[in-house]
Amino acid sequence: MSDTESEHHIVSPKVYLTIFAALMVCTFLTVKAAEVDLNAYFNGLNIIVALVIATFKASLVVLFFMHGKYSPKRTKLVIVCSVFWLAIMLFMTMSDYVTRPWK
Amino acid sequence: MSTTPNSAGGYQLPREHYLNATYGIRSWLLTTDHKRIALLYLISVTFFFFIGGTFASMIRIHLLTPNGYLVTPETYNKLFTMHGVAMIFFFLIPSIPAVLGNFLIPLMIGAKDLAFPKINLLSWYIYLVGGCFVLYSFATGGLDTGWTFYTPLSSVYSNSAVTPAVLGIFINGFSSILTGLNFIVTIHTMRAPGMTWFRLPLFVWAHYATSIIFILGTPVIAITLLLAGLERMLHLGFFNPVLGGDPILFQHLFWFYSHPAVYIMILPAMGVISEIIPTFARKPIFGYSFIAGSSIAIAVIGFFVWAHHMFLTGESAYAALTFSLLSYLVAIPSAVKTFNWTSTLYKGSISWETPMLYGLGFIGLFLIGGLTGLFLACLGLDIHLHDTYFVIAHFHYIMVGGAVMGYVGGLHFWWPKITGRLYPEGLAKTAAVTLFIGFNLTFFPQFILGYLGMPRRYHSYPPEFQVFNVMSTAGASILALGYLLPMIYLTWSMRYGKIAGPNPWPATGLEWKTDSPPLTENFDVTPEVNWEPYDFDNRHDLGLDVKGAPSLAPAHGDD
Amino acid sequence: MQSQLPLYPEQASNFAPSVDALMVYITAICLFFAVAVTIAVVYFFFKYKRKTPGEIGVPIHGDMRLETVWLVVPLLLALTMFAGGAVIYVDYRRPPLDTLDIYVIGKQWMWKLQQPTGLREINELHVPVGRNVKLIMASEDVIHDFSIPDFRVKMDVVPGHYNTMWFRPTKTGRYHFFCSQYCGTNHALMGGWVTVMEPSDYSAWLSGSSAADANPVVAGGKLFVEKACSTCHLPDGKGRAPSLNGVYQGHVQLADGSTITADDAYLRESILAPNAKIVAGFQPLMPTFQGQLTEEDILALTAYIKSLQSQPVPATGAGVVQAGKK
Amino acid sequence: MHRTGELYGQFENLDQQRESASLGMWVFLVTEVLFFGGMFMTYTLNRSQYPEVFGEASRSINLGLGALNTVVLITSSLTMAMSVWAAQVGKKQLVTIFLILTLILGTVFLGVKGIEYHDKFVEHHVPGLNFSFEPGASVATNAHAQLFFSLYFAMTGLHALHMIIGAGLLIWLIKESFRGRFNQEYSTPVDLVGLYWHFVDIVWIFLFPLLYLIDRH
Repeated sequence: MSDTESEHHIVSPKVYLTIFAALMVCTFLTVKAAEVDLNAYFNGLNIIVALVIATFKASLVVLFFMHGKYSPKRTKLVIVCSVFWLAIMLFMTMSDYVTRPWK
Repeated sequence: MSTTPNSAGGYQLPREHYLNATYGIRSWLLTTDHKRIALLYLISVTFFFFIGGTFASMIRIHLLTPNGYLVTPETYNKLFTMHGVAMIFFFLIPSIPAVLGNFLIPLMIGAKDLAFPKINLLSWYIYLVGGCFVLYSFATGGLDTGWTFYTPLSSVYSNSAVTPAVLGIFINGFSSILTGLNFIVTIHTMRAPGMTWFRLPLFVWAHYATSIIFILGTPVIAITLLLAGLERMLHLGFFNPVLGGDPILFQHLFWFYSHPAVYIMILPAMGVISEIIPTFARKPIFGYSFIAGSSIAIAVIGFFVWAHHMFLTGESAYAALTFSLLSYLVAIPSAVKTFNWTSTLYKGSISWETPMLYGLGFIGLFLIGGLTGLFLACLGLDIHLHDTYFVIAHFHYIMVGGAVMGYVGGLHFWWPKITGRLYPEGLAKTAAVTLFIGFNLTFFPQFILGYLGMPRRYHSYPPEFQVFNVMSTAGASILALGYLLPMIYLTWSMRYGKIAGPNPWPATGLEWKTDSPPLTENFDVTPEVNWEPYDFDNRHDLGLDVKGAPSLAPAHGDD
Repeated sequence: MQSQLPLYPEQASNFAPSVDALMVYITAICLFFAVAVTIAVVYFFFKYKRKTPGEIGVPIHGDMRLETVWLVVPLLLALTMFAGGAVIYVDYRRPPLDTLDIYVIGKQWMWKLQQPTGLREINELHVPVGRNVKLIMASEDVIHDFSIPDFRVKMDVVPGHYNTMWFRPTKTGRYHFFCSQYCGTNHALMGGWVTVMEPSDYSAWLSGSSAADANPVVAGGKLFVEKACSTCHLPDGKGRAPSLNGVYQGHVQLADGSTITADDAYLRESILAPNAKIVAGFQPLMPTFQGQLTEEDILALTAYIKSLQSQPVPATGAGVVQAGKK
Repeated sequence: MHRTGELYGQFENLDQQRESASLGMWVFLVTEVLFFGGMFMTYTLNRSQYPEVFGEASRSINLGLGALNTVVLITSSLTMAMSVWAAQVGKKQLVTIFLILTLILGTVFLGVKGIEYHDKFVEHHVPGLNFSFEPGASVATNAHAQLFFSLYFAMTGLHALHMIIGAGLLIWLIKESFRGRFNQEYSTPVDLVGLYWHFVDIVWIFLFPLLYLIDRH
């Protein structure tokens, strides 16, 4: 019936506080990075940096606050699916717009 | 099991079952029993089928003559729009999953109920609320945007009651989402001991695949229609080019759900057929894992093909090439299923009972529907065929010839389980044949009309198209008769039909191991599964001529 | 005309024979499978009809070889269909350069068409036989679709975008065209006729109607001055904006390093959203003209810019990359 | 189905019930990802078409308040996680305290959001009401800025709606927690609301850079 381990994993408050600190640092970094004109080095770098930091923060929340790291495989698959399908929607739709000027 | 043959060789209804467990209107409206909720859905989807069917008949009568005398252009546009909205969102999408799926999935996997019975009831109420919004839209001004709600026609230019309709479909989306969620969790966590993934009936696999689409697709249509509704109410510009938005983006988001939605309609029907064929051929299904796998493949690949609805919108030619190629890939799993069903018949012991006639009809019609999809996925041909009656014929072969045939066939197959009684076999066979003939006469001429270039959604047409339109209308009247017949005799049989007994066919699934109709808790004790699916050869309990079985009188009546 | 019950429309353009041939090819394959499966099903139904009530079938669980065959064979056949369709489609989406350009504007519920000479027609289109014709299409309101079944062509007409389609009529006559994308109440009435004429008849027909002042190039030239485009886009390339001489169908170097072909869609975008694609070496100074020009104005301006195609391109300050200079 | 203690009748045992509930919540969050995804798609396309105007419009919203809200929301995620921990180790009083803290932080977030919305209203930046971006802006700039603010309000509004629903769930949890319902054996409702609350946090983690930060320099 049950094809997963169902025991509760307890994450210690220390881990939570560390993750919280990391999230705060990232928030500070992303605000600071936005005030620098990174686009001068490479067009679009500001957006890339902002989104990379956001993705990193989101991953921390999923893995530790939401116990994604300690979850059964099935839950991990569910998480991967949500990201994958969001990516399908974004990339395949944008592929239409990006390739329109191509001849 | 409390059902035993009486002295006359017939059966009696079990003393206690889900239908007589409690009485009164409250016991139905507040029930959390998946079987009762399935019946609530049965009644409500039939209601919407009636509404959609009425609109369809008016459309066909109107199109008898090139200049249509029955209704005005405005009314005609409302008729086909409301036909589409009622049929797709409120009949086809919930039909098999919410009626048969709801009733059968817990029974088939040996569970007492779905994982979240209250959420199941909530889905039905959400469906009703969404339905009320849409009916309100129909009643106050109607809806004339086409079921596709293309912007900016729907968000700016239409004068009809678009907002309530859009909200209704938005709300109804959550009903689908919750049903899908319930199925996925139930199939994962509620299986009886011994019911491994590869012992699941193919009906359950098909619903698992369908639920994937419910979960991943429906939220997108919900938000898209919400944005279109906001655009209309507050004059925003998400999809309105005058305000900087992009109408093609709406189509991308719309079809991201609405193409997979076609698989929401057909996958459960494929599941029904995968149950009917082995049962009435009395042999294991050919290529079980291929049929199961192809359901999942269809659900997944189905998400990569949506822009084939947009080849001529000015979308990038590169995107068009990609989406066309991927569309051909999604055809392969359907082909695999068809070949496997056909092979299952080989060296079977085939009975010509009604559900099998629907199975046969389904194969034929789905074959035509699926194969004509190959024409539309073809970029060069789509330039000519896009938005013509060829498209109409193609998707009616899939949705009506496929999904509705599967639904009606499934209702017949499981009717004895649902009501405990058999329907009149002779009438049922007549209805099945009538439906098949009526359907083909209605929709086959539309393929030719489409190739001749008759565009869809036309309230009047050049006179050279009339011959085929007359044929189509004639077929529609036969089709209507074919639908009325089962509605009448199935209702009749609920009271007067012959008592069926627990396993009239007999079939191998777990749902046939309990009473007909089943107990509220489905099984007296949690069953344990130690047999492979559709394995007649090793099932000594069915009373068939199995090697090494004690010689028994046939347990399934007197045919 | 064809017999009482035609099965396909007339073949009146360059696309019709190849589309029909592809249709026959795919129909043949589908018919083969449909007939094969139907025969098998019906044969099994009779052959293996149940004989005794307790009879069961022979337990056969599957066959890997068969599964492989019917996975691979349909896949290969499907790929040939894809290829056949792709060839036609790519040809269709890339109009040749030597076209007769017709401007088409769709609005609820009529088609406004304009010949290169400026002659306007409503729900009627006259074209010479044997000449490549390109339709450049815009919509004033909702999405429409210009469809000519006898030519086997159609294309959506989308507000806010230019879509183009092309064909070469191969047979004189009158052919229906339709609006194929549902566009509201009188969608079904939004159609008309294409008249395909001998080239000499076509010229006679054109000269028979005087419409010099409506010539889009002339009208566009006027707008070019009125809207003060001419104050920056100097022909000699010494203005604040690139010279437009020779820009149409030329390669434009953009500020972000990429190169783009200046087609109708690019010209339109540069008028409405000038800062979307800035030409290399220029500042994003140009205001947008969205909301200030009608679709017809934009078509006229585009026609005017296209008329500069053959003008000499200045050595500096040109929008277009000169051949051999790079 | 009858309920025995915390076990609902359709389940065989508490483990199965907990697994089902947790899987159900995760699957629900997948639908939420795709739900917000539709808006992110609309945002992405429109931003790629009108980068300047989107940048200009983005600079008109208050970065300080946005950053403050980010901090508030992440802190509330921490307190939520802590209440799950407290339930797991059976410290019943701590559960209640952390839940109340989470609720307070959530309310602060909504309050700050309200201030932002009020500012936008005063500046005539609310589409559909009295929109005018900047005096002298061209028709097109105005339209494209309106597009930005439409998306701003739609996305943050939907996010705020999720916060309000989350706050309602928290109030219910606090009520149940006062009765001492959550302990080592049974903390499923706290776990599930926790998952939901963290998800809402994640949405904001993406909304913050996309709406407030891009084109600040």
